[in-house]
Amino acid sequence: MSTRDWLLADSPTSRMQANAGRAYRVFTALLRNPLAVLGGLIILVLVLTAIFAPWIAPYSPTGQNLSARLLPPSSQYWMGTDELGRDIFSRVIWGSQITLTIVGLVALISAPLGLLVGAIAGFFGGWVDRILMGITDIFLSLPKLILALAFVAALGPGINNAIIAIAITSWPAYARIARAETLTIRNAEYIQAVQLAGGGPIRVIIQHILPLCTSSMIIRVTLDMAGVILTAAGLGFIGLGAQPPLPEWGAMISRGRTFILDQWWVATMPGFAIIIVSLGFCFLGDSLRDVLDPKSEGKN
Amino acid sequence: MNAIDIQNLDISYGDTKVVHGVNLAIPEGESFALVGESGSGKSTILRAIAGLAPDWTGSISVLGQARSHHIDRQVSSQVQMVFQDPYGSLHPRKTIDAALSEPLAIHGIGNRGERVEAVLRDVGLDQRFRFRFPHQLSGGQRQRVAIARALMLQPKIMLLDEPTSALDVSVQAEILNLLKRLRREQGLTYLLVTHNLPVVSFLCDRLAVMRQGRIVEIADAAQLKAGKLNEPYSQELLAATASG
Amino acid sequence: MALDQQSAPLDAALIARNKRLRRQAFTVGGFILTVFLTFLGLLAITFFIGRVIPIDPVLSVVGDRATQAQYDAARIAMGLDRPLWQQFISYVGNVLTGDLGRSVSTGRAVVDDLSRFFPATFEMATLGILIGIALGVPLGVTAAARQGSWLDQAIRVVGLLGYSVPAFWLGLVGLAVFYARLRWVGGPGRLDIFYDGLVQPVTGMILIDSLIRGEIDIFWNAVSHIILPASVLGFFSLAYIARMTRSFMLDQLSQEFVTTARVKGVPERVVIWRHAFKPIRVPLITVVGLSYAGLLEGSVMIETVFSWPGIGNYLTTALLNADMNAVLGSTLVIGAVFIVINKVSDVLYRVLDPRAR
Amino acid sequence: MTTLLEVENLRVSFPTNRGRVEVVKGLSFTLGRERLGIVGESGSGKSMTGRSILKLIRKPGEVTADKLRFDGIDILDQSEKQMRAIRGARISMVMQDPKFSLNPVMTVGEQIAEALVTHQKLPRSAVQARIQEMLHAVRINDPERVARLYPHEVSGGMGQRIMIAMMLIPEPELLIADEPTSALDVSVQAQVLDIIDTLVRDKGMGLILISHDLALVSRYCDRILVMNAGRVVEECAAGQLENAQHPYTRGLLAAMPTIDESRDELPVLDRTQWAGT
Repeated sequence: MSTRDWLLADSPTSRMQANAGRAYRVFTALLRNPLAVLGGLIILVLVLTAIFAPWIAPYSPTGQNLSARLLPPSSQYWMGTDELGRDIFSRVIWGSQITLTIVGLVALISAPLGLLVGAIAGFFGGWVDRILMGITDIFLSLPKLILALAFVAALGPGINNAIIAIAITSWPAYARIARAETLTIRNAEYIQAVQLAGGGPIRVIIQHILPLCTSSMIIRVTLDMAGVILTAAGLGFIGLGAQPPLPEWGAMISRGRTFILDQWWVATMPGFAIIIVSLGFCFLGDSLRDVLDPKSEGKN
Repeated sequence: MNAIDIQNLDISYGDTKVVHGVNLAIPEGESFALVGESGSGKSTILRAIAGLAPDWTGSISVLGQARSHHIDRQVSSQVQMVFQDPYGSLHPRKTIDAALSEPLAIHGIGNRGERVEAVLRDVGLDQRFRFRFPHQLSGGQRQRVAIARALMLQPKIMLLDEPTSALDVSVQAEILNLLKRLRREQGLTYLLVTHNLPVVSFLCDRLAVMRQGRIVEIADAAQLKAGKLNEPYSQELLAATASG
Repeated sequence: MALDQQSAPLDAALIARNKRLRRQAFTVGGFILTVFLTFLGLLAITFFIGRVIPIDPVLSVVGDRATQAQYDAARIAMGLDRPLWQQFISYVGNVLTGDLGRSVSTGRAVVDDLSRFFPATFEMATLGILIGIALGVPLGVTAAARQGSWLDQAIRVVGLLGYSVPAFWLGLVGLAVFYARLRWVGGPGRLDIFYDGLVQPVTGMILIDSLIRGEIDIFWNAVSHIILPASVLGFFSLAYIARMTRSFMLDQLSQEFVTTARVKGVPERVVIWRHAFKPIRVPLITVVGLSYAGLLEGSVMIETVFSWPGIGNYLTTALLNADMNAVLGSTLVIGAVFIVINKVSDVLYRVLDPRAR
Repeated sequence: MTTLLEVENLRVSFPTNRGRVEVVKGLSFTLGRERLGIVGESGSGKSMTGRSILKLIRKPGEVTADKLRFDGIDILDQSEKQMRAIRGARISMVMQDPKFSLNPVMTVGEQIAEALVTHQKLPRSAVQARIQEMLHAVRINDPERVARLYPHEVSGGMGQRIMIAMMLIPEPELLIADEPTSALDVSVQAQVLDIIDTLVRDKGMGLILISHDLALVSRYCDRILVMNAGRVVEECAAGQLENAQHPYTRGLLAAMPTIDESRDELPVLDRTQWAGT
């Protein structure tokens, strides 16, 4: 029996085989979806680029070469050079590390926080719900970017403060989703069945509600990562994010503003990097929704 | 000792009272039906007994013990419930095995593998189904799993909330036979909620007809079979069944 | 029995109406309370950002070369010696009386600055949202009506691009192409330099003011300047509105009542616009509201790129100069507009949807 | 008796991961101005049969037939525009649940009026008069008030009567009723079916009543088709149902408990028995 047959067995013989089979089916469903493959590849390339940046980048990201200022794209400098003679391609490659760090940390901070707040508010209801959701709603009815800007202004410019500011402003959206999801699940008959068997709230939340919330959270977080990249780049563009000489993409565009009319590549190239990576997250998030949606579960 | 004893039961959902002054006594081993149209409050009574509709006044006792307003662990090994919708009553991401072992895990009962196998045999499901997910099963098979889950803690009383109304006629017959056999073999008490009088006639000893939150009439199954229900509303229901 | 069946729904309708009235009374009160709490939350956050986070707000005012006496005097003058809750109350009082402090960089009261800069932002964002609605709704409806066609795919990609392209970058590229290379539009700023200051402000919005004064030349010059930034903003709201419209429409088109309409023999155009589109007009209002509020945010980036003399530009300048009064003032104003738009679309939702009425 | 509908070798299929699957597998019948019942369990293809007669199966679903003629018109040959002249005006359909099949943001009156004016150009007052008349016909006593209500403001039984009024107002020749009462309470079911029955008889229309309920269909129809897995397994006069030949039909009949049930166990369908047919 091949591994594939084992995974796709109609009548699995253990819990492990059943779960592995389900994971395999989700994976193959993603592989059948061209946008998902494209998005996944883009993110994979981003991760590999960030890890292997020192070996991939042909030049130093910060080393200046004033004799090679503002050169257009050529076989020597693939994306041209900036006003200090730095190779833009190398800077874009190194910049992937910054982008990946921001995206990763924001997701790690805000998603679990939002998930927990939302699940607790939704499950217990009553005053717990009212207080938690009151706070969440206040955050949600305020402009995210402006709040992030104000936070960074107070905390001082820099990449760490940018991450904190973005995380502070993004968890409420996740709390809302998790709560809405919890509310629909909470009164489901399979939850009542567990309660009738004597299962307490901790068991119900952790074993039954959270696993169902996570798939919609994964989808939402993936889709939101594009927004996080744009916000981070925006902070960099205004001068409040990563500080020079760090090769942050938004800050690079900001530097290129002055030259946009004659040396278009300085501002344009990092922009393409932002768009491609953001699109990668969008594609993956969009197709994850098609594949993981519980409503379409029975079909595959 | 009665399996279920209900006195002066009023149940509310929010501001609205949906059950008014219900009295019921169901002896151990009996199969009793609550009959009525949607909104008559029949399901609500089941939910109150189970602890899922906590907003009630009056008294409910189960096997001689007064019932609290909430779900509690003692009662869960005495009373279990089977829901109407076999699609909504199983967790979509858990295998049949996980759903069936969970009550055992909650109550710290060992030997789970064997017990799961045994209960699957009891409800007439092949062992092949044990590690499947709910969406890989038909409606009738899912309802068998739901019944098996209710049996895991070996309860004395089963609350059945329209257990066959979402199923096709041919599948309904299989589930009804199963319920009848389980009751005989395990000496269970049934409290069945349904709008389907023929199902009552097949499965139950007595019935209560409900309308707008009140019990209109309590009758024997023999009366039902003979078409001799007393109240006009009961006769209306009977007529609708016969004509439909 | 037939009679009984007739009257039952009537009673039910009456009961439902009474309940609805009671619920509405409750909702109006609850609504005012949530608006109030949200504004209070906004004030608390700006207060927190302004007074709690900075390591030493006094230092940022007096500078680090001040003497201890100067420092202490400033500290007492700023009220920082009082307990935090008293400071918060006086902060709220100040805001309510329109005192947002003085801007360090312009030297004027922040309120005056904001009232000068707001119309420019409002003008651009409004034009942007109009472009977004005018194109986004029809595109979304068309995509849903022809699900799976190449047009649908194209609209889907446009929608995703709206989530992936940085606004400031698109603005820069737009300037490089349409202004520098093609000369189709005017450059940065609201007017060419030689028109500047010729129109006496009435509303503060140049398009309207120039028309009021009958200055057609200036009007067209203003159009050529505003069209590019407004289109860039419009692109983002278009992307969002089209995407949401498409998914709402797909949801409606799969409903049974749409089949009913087809069974009646109603033309497809009517099926789509009367039956499927009508129920989503209400949720679309919320989407448009969200998108409009989002444009106010987006204008921060766009105004920087286009040197547009609006609140966004004011805010970024203040950010770089660590001019906290100006930063918090702008945050408050944008936040307040944001809340108002959000809540108004909430109210419209309730008023317009027969099911929620 | 004139022939209203001729169906020969009707097939409906949908694509799945495992290739195209046929849900209707070669169905044939003819219908005059009579009442035909189509009975089957879920997945038997009975609803798809009803919808393919109106050509409502949308891509990627596919309908083929050797013959699908309504009053001599080849349905499969009709353009979408030509179909619109038939739908509503000549063939109409009542669906299962009024909660979902009525437009939630249009008043009852608007929806009924739309059905009429789509096919007939009438002055406004005449339209209103026809609506009142039609609502009366479905036994709604205060039509002016009801016409102004939104669907969520009426009960299920009244919703279904409104649906019937809407579907019959252009006076079609054939009505398809797809599980018209399965979302309703028992006591209202008979009332709704009686209204359909009276109107269909009075106007001399054809009726196709689709249901999972054998007893109901045998009471309200002249002739019955029993479907299983996309095929007709039995065709008989409604009165002759007890004498049904096919094991599936016999099995279904036996599996139903009765009000005077005395059996200790219900006979269960042995599905292997006719799997080959």
